[in-house]
Amino acid sequence: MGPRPDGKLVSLREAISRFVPDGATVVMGTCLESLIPFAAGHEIIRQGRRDLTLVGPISDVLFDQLIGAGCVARVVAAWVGNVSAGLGHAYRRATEQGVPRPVEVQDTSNFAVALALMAGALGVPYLPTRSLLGSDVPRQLEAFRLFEDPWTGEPLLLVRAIQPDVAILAVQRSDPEGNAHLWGNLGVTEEAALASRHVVLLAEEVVDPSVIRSDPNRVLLPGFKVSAVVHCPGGCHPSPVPGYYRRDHAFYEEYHRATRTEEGFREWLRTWVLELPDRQAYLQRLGARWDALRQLQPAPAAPVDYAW
Amino acid sequence: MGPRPDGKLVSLREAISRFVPDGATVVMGTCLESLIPFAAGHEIIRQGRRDLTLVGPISDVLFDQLIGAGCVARVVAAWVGNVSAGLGHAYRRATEQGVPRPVEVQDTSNFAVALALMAGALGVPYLPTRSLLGSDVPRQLEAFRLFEDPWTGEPLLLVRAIQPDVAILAVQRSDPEGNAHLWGNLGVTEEAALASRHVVLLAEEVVDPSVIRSDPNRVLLPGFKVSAVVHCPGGCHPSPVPGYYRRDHAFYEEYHRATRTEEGFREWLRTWVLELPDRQAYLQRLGARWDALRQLQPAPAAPVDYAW
Amino acid sequence: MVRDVADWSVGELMVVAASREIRDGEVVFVGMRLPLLAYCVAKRLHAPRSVGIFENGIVRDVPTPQLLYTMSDTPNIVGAVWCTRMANVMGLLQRGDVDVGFIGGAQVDRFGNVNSSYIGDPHHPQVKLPGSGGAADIASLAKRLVVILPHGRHRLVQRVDFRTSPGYGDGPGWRQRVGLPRGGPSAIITDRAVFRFDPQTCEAVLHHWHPRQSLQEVVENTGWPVRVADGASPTPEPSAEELRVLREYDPEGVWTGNRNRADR
Amino acid sequence: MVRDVADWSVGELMVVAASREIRDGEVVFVGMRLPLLAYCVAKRLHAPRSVGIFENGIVRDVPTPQLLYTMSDTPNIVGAVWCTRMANVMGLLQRGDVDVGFIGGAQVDRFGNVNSSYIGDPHHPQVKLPGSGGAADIASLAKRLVVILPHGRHRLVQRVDFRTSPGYGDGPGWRQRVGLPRGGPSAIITDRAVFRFDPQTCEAVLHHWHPRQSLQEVVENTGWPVRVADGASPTPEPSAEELRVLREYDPEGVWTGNRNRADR
Repeated sequence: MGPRPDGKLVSLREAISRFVPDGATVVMGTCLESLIPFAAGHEIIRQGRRDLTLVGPISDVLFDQLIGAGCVARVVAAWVGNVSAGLGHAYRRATEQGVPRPVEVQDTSNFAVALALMAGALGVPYLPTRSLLGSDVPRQLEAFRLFEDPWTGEPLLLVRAIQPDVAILAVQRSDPEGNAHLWGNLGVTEEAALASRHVVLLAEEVVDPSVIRSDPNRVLLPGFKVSAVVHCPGGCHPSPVPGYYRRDHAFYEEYHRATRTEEGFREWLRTWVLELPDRQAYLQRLGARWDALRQLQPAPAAPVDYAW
Repeated sequence: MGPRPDGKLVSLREAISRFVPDGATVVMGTCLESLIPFAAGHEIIRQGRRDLTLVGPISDVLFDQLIGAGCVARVVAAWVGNVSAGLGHAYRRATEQGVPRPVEVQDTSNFAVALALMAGALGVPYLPTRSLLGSDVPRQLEAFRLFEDPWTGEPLLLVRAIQPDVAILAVQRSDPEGNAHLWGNLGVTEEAALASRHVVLLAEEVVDPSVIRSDPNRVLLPGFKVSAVVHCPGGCHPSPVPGYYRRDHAFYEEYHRATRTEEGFREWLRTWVLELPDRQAYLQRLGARWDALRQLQPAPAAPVDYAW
Repeated sequence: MVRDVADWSVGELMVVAASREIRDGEVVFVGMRLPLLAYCVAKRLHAPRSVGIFENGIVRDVPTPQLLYTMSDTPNIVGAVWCTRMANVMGLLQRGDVDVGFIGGAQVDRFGNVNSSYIGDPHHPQVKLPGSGGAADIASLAKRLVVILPHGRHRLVQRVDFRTSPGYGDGPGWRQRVGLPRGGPSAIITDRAVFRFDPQTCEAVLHHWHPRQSLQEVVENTGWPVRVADGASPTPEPSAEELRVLREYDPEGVWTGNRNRADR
Repeated sequence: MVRDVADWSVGELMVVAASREIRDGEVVFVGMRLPLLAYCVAKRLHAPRSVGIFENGIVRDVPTPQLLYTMSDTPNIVGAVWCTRMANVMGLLQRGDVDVGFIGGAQVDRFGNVNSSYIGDPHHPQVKLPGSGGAADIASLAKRLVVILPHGRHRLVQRVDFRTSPGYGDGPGWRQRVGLPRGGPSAIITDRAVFRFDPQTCEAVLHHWHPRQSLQEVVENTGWPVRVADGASPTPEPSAEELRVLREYDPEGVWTGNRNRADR
């Protein structure tokens, strides 16, 4: 695998169409509550993708939406719900009543998700941990095994590697080849990026390669590992992007209230996903509220010089 | 463990005296050929420390010097020598002839050093790898074990964790509490810092905490894990520090020529270490050559804003 | 909205009780909501040198400039001393560098095991809860664990339906037997009481019951036969100073129950 | 110093031969000295979209602005696309993302096993060499391996004194048996010849001998009975273009043997 000769800078529609087939294992929401690629989730829903396996530590309401839309067969996540507003109604309907379809849940923890992806990034079949010993979480033998430290005989839990088909990751800025800068809490983003067969980046800005190369320590992963770059400003709303916009707390509350019933969920989906052709239309529907979220207090990083 | 009430900003002499006792396991040279804390190695030699175990991927000539000065009982390193000029004469004299004292060598590889320190940082007894299978390198059972992947039965090598007593690490800038910025190739620096019981930082500059906090993604590790901060400009010569000074290639060549014989090594040590009270005197001895190495071409990083 | 000191809410009392679990200089694995507020109160008052760690990869030692709704809100990054990968902060936890962690949950039993996964049979659950998040990791690896949850007979149960976050398992010696390297619960803080754990039997023992109710009410609302500690007493009320600091940070009581929120 | 095209040094020939092992678009684990020069030549001429990875944590896809003495020299960072931890680039290698890696060594045997650790008995070594560095990792994990070393009967030996970097072990099936996930040597480039490996027998087979000497001299200076490939031929000389690019980068011949250096 090397750099692709054709351009990687594509529309979100094309990126999802090419790199998220039915049945794919997709990792998203890797920074936890920030930089969640909601725009990509919505496009997956619009394209009617089915039987996905979703992987992530927590996803705030992104996984809830995909589950409610019937795109998901399986979830490997430490927590699914609505972080600031409470539980995820669609998730509960699916797991408790099989509506709109049953979803299999693989219990795990945040650290175990991180270790599984780290193992995938490192190219080893598992990583050991002392976490979750004695917990009922690691029940599934295809994902966890008990083992002894060969030097001391002490118990350890082995967490099996995950190498997702695709990681969909949001970044502040990328060049057209996928060399990208990400800042803020990183969560499991680096591990997810390196573990996955394909990486799709949603960039708030697409910048000249010289901007990225001026600060190679801030690069998420090298462009040769990236399959598609999507210029998608506002693509993470209602989650925040440091330096670009704040979290829309009320939006989560509204989603929580609106989706209590299945009809309510359907209506929400029509309004915010199905009726809208793309992210631009979504931001237009948000209107002045979107502008308000972008009124920020500056906090510039101290200068750094790679003088040589 | 929490922040220490007393000040961490101390002289190099005090830092070495307090945190590098005889017999300690010390990790240094973690960026590979850059940011090597030579000043700390020289202070260790001046204080006559004995029976150290040195850990590092490669160290350019730092480990050679410590071995030649008789400070070292054991080396856990993937490569010891003089990167641009050739082999390390003191290392060969010690390993082949026991001069000035025998040194035990634990064979390893760069990746295995990284994994051992990563295991130490993660607090697990080992990490698995597919590297070195079939190699004679992992001979020592206290550091390596062959094992099978419990899911597939495939062979794996387990690399045992290392948690050094102290990591001596150079950084571009630190605040007085040890919150520090490091940029350039990172090597195994993060893993070494997190794995070690104590961390001693050699900082080119000591800056106000606000400088470090303005860019928390560039921080090496949080200050509560740091035991001592030493303001030590030029502390890495002849190795380079991005943004501060270039590598002094000729100095390695000169060291190589000067240390062919044991007498030559003794003479070199007198001139550059034993006769000098501290790093400032060393830089004065370098003279105009030191000024020349600091004539750099600027390469500023693109601005980043953590606006919120 | 300026409120009277005597007018503290039960949520505020819980936050203050939790804050008192943090000692100066400690490294604290901070959860969201009440634990976050507890960390802010402790930091401002009796634990100025404590350090807060968030599982998304943030380490900070000054309070945030604004109330947080999630740990990844942008104000949590400003002034942080480290923004990094989750694996690094979980590594600190696993190494044993974290003194105390806070978690919530739907059920806890008398050995401090916590369930945040399933109500009923895990294979055919009556309720599917959101899951562990990082709670199981914190419960496994922190030196001390504080559990915070609403009180009730279906919450404080004889035996949890699913052991998401390990407490003392089935009693003395269990953590060592399963291989947990350290730790275990040190307190349960509810909206009725504070329990601590007997080091011999590993059982939760009632130490404080909150004002405005009786010890008897606590006992009746607990799903196991309550052992009451010698010298058990009403929970000390929040001081004016504690309430002032807490209300500076959360003036509208978003997380302390003054703002009404259903189905948590 | 402008040198004539016909005036190429053996070092230059080795660099050019090594550069031809890199195909366009490939991910290359670059060693120092000759392999670094080879990567620069390939990048400028026939492999413009190749990517270079350095074990100190640098990934770059444009040549450095200056000759490097070590991979951590400051000019290697400028223009890089990634500066990261060694574990990340070794992870790429272990995952199978690296197409070709270059290593040196003191000894190689006919199955491509390389020794850079000990000469003589490893327990009482006659010579203690610097060690693996990253060579054993690259040999274990890259899809293809190119070994570069000086030619001699004590260098190209029947059996290495110590197998630092695994080649094909004792022959067919060995890598799979010991659990190596892929790879193996594809070429040995010396200052006298180029060997490739027979996919059936895993043995090094002579494909090219360098100009200015005879096939016979190569055979006599090799420590194993040399198998010569059908159609073996003199190594193609460096082109004017190749030499121009190489000399732009290393005008003084620091790494190509024009500058005299002892005891490497």
